[in-house]
Amino acid sequence: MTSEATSRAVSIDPGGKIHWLGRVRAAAVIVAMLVALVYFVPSLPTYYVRIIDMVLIYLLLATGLNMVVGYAGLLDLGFIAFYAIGAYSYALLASGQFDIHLPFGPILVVGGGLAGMAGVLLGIPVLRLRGDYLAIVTLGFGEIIRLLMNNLVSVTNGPQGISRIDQPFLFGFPLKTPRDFFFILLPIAIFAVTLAWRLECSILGLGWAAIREDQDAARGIGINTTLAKLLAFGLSATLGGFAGVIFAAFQRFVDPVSFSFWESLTIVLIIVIGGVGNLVGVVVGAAVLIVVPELLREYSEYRMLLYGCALVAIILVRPGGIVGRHHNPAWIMQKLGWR
Amino acid sequence: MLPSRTRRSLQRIKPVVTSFLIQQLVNALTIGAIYALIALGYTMVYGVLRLINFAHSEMFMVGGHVAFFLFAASASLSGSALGVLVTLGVFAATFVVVGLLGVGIEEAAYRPLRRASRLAPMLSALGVAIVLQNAVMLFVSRRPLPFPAFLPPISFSVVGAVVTLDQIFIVVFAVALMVTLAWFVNGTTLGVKIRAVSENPRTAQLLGIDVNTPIRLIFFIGPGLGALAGILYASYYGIVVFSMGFVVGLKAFIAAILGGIGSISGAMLGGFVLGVLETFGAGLLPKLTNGVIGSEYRDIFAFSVLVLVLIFRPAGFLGEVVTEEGMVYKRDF
Amino acid sequence: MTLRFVGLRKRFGSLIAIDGVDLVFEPGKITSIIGPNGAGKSTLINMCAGSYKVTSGRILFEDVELQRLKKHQIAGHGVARTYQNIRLFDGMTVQQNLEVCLFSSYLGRTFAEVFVPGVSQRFKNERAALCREALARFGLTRFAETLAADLSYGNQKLLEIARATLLNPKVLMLDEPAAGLNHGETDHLKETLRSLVRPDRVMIIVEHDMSFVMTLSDHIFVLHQGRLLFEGTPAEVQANFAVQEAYLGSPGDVDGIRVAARNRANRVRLRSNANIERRRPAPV
Amino acid sequence: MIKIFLAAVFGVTALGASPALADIKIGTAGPLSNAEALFGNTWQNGMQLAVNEANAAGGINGQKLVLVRQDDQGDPKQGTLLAQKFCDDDGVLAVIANFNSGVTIPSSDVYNRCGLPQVTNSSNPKVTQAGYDNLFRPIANDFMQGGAPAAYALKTLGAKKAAIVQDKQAFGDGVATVFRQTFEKGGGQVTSYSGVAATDVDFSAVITRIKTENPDVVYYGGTMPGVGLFLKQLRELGVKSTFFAADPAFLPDLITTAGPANAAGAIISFQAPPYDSSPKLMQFKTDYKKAFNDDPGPYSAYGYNEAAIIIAAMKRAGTSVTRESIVKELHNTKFDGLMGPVEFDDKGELKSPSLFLYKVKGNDFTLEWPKS
Repeated sequence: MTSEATSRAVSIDPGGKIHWLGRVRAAAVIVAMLVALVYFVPSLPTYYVRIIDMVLIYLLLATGLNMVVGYAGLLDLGFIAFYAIGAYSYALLASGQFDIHLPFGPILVVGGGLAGMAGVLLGIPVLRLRGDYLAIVTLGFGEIIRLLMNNLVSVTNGPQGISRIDQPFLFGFPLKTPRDFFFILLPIAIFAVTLAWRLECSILGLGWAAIREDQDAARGIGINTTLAKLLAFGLSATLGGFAGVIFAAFQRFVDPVSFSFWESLTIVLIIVIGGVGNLVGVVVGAAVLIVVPELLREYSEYRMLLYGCALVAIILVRPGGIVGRHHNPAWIMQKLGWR
Repeated sequence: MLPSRTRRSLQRIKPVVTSFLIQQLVNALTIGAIYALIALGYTMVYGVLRLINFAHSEMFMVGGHVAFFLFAASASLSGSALGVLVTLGVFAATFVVVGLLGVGIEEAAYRPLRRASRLAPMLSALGVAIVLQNAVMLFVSRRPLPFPAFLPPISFSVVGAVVTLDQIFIVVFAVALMVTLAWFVNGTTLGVKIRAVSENPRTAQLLGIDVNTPIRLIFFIGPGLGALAGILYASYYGIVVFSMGFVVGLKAFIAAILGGIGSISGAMLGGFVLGVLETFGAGLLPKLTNGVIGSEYRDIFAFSVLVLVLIFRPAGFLGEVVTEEGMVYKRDF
Repeated sequence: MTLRFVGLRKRFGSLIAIDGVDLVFEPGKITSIIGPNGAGKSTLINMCAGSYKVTSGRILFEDVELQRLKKHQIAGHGVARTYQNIRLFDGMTVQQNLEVCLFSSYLGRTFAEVFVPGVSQRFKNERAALCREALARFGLTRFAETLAADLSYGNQKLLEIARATLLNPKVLMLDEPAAGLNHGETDHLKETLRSLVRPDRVMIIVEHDMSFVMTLSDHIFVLHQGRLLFEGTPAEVQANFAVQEAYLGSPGDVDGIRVAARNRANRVRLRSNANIERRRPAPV
Repeated sequence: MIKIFLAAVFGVTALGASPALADIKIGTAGPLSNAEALFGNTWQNGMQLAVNEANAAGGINGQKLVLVRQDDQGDPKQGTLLAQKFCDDDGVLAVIANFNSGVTIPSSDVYNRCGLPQVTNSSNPKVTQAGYDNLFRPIANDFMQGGAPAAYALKTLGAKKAAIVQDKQAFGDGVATVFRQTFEKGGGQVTSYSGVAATDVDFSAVITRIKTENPDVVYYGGTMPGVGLFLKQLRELGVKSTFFAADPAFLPDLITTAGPANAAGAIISFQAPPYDSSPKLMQFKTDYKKAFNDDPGPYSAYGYNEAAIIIAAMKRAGTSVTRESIVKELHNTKFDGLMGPVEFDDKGELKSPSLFLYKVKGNDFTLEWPKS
């Protein structure tokens, strides 16, 4: 639930008087933390950096999905489709597949755009559906996209996947190592989360919340639910697309295996385990869902068994998500003194 | 007036075509019956708890394994005149064992989450599914285990199509089970309680029905049926393997949705329809399109139908019609 | 500026709820619609607000045929309503319940709100200011941060009306505003409603509480079995024999207290049914 | 469960292999917890056997060898993560990874960046495309695997029409494509080329269609249990055509799954000569049974071979056993492996890949081609 989040965000200080001191302090803390992050992470062993990259990619995905599930209350079990669209748009536009070799930057935009469009197009037919019915249809869409990737051999090279994807360059610098990608991913992730937060606090976010709470009443007060829902689908899909493009550039190989129904479930798990509709929760969830399986590496083939137990345990202990509802960005900012 | 050669060749082709179609129909019905049986478990649980029970597919898988060992244990007897009894015994035992497992899981993993958002139990079920699958893989077997056929390998030829005894058995048995279940739910007091709870738990509670009894019952019967489906499936295809659950489960769930989630006859219909769809997609589409649309498009075909049905009739074939408002509950998220 | 229903009909399957009704609602007045249960009062409101499809006939307001519009477009034309069974955004605070009403007027500026620093705070303050008025008028100021679900029944009703007024409607339809309120609350409500009258605002109230209606309304329509039975001032209505027939089955006593009491009882049952119909049961 | 979870998080090294510093680690990543777990597990068992033997023989310069077995779930993402894990661990001097081509291709980038000698079991031709200096493939690629059966079908069986089915996985699709090309190039006619899902168990629809085409041979590109079920249903629906499948089917389970009667006459391609053909293989089979009381999986022999090749290279590297020296030594491998002589060309491909066709007779596989 985003309710209290937004409430704090909108109604701190009715007069709108700004406490400069507090703001400066908060800003200082945040900048300090960022600097620490940027300085500290690259000094870690590459394996950890790679894990962090993965966390950031999944954070992008989860932030996107959270807009649909958490804000607008529309359960989407096929979100991975947009990730796939993003990934394949980089794979096709920057590889030997069709011998097209566009640079990374533009494809990031294109991939995001394509995914966003797909999100809207898939959104239109399901406007009337909600709850589990929506979930199943989106599941269907997700599988259809994956199967198409697997079957349209002439385009996507089918199950063989597309290998030897171009090395991405940004402003002339090659993105090679996980460290390079960390420096790309971090700002993008921060941007995405901030964007999501600003949206959550904006009138659009309120509109989504209203739709989640009572769609009919929402229409009754003049909310164009069609438009609001399509915006949700489109925006979330766009973030998914970004994640996909980066993933493809990162792996330099894409194949349909990476976009299975299971991946969609993982993203849903992230936002639910973190705390649905709460961005802090999304961040925590992404970290947990990516890091825990790595912690269990040492158990070799017992890993998935323990992972399953861990999932059930976490959900039983914190059904509402690890992060409590009101421990949202606004709460953190307040703790930092931003008022 | 066709040239005589063409006519003769047509006459020659005709029986081939019919036998082909009949064969495909038989295939469709068999796989459909199995889907239908599993779909029942999904539909019952969903009908009452509105819970997509991802663990159900693993019940089906566990059922196969349990029966495998029971059959192995009773192998000495099965040859004798007791054979039939032994088989029935194994069926019953498996039903009970897996049923109890289902009840246990509900107690442990779902009941504590009744008050939570509806996503929580769904994902906890997912976790249970992972645990069950890996547990079987690690502690039972990675290898596909050869499952004994408890029926003599008799096969009949119906206008050129091969129909085996176990195919007939599967369809008949499945239908029989479903009829029994329908009778149980509609005709007995326990069944009525179940229906009451699924109609409106609150009201049921007010009427003094202990909600937990029907729910336990459902988590006994659902997995039990899933397990029986597991036996049929295993003996029909001749193997059990730890990884056999997920995909079949997903398809069965889709069948349940197609037929109208929450409706027993719907699950039945949905199962058969999905069976037909798949067979059509894999067997006929390529023939009709001369291989332009290959059999690999089967699932795309099936999923597209699912999507279309849901978009135009969210309630599925037999489910009660749902309004846009009816699709979502206050505590969804 | 008048709202007129022309030959309005509504049928549910075989049941004809509204059977060719022609009504004219004048702005600047409080017009009430009364009638026994099942007379079709709420159905009228639901059709006007676009919740029900109109079977035949037209709803004219400012030369627009409302029945052709989508629900949110109707709201966009300044038609606001409250519901017989309260429909607030339970998970949101009172403040947000009001603020979200400004959706359509701010949606166009979302981009600026999200990307231009400072703007969001400005918009928020603007909206907060608007909400503050409404909060103050309905005496909800101190609940601004409470979840709508946690409000008392009476305050929930007030909040719902406040939400409607925030759309500053040209047509304001209230479905049983006094239902389930105690005396004090009812009087307070009366004052508030009077204060909502504007020369350019059509106010429609559907209510069972006779004393409430009689003391509040300027004009009354009496519906019976989907048809207009009688219209006139409260005095005329009270004097009219047919109305008494329709209501009590026996002439005499029209001070309505007993009537109101009985109907409230009925209504409670009605509402609980309505709840069950409206959304399928929540999971156990 | 919470206990287990905590144990999992904090007691990380409780079960896990965390060797003493002096040990030389060989990393391996394959599918251990998905549908292909059987292959991944038995494959790694094969390596374990080789490592154990080496240790029994005193290890490398007295240093003990440790096989670090990891699970990549056939998922490229995890493959690269594991690759990084191995790269960062200075104790790891060589890896045998990965099992699936789709995982090997992206992970080889990572291994290449840290110069870790990588011996792979993925047969897709694309794997060696990059021409990485540290990547070696001691097995035949799909060209061999899919080509030889096609040639055999055309020449020896004089087949005219073939129906091809594949499970839309990188491997199945790869070999099936090669089979198709070879068969058509050889003048044969492919009556149908159908895709199924790897997870399928019911092939009756496809088979019923194939039946109407009555082909001389049916080729199935895919893995177990699909192959076994397909073969079973193929025979049950009365298709008599000769059946071909690739090495994942070289398992007793094929026969148990399909039933001896149905399996009889099926031709399976496999890269090792019969177990009873050489004492070495017989020894391997018995050792494997002793170690894991189970029959070797289809890839156990490959795994053993791959590990043995690395160990040999380490031995040759003498006193300075480093990633670099191992890569260097792997290049001039002249090794008489479990499955015949091993030499690598400059692309890291096996110089003289061998392939054998086996025919199912009764309950085991008998060599069909090449007739020695």
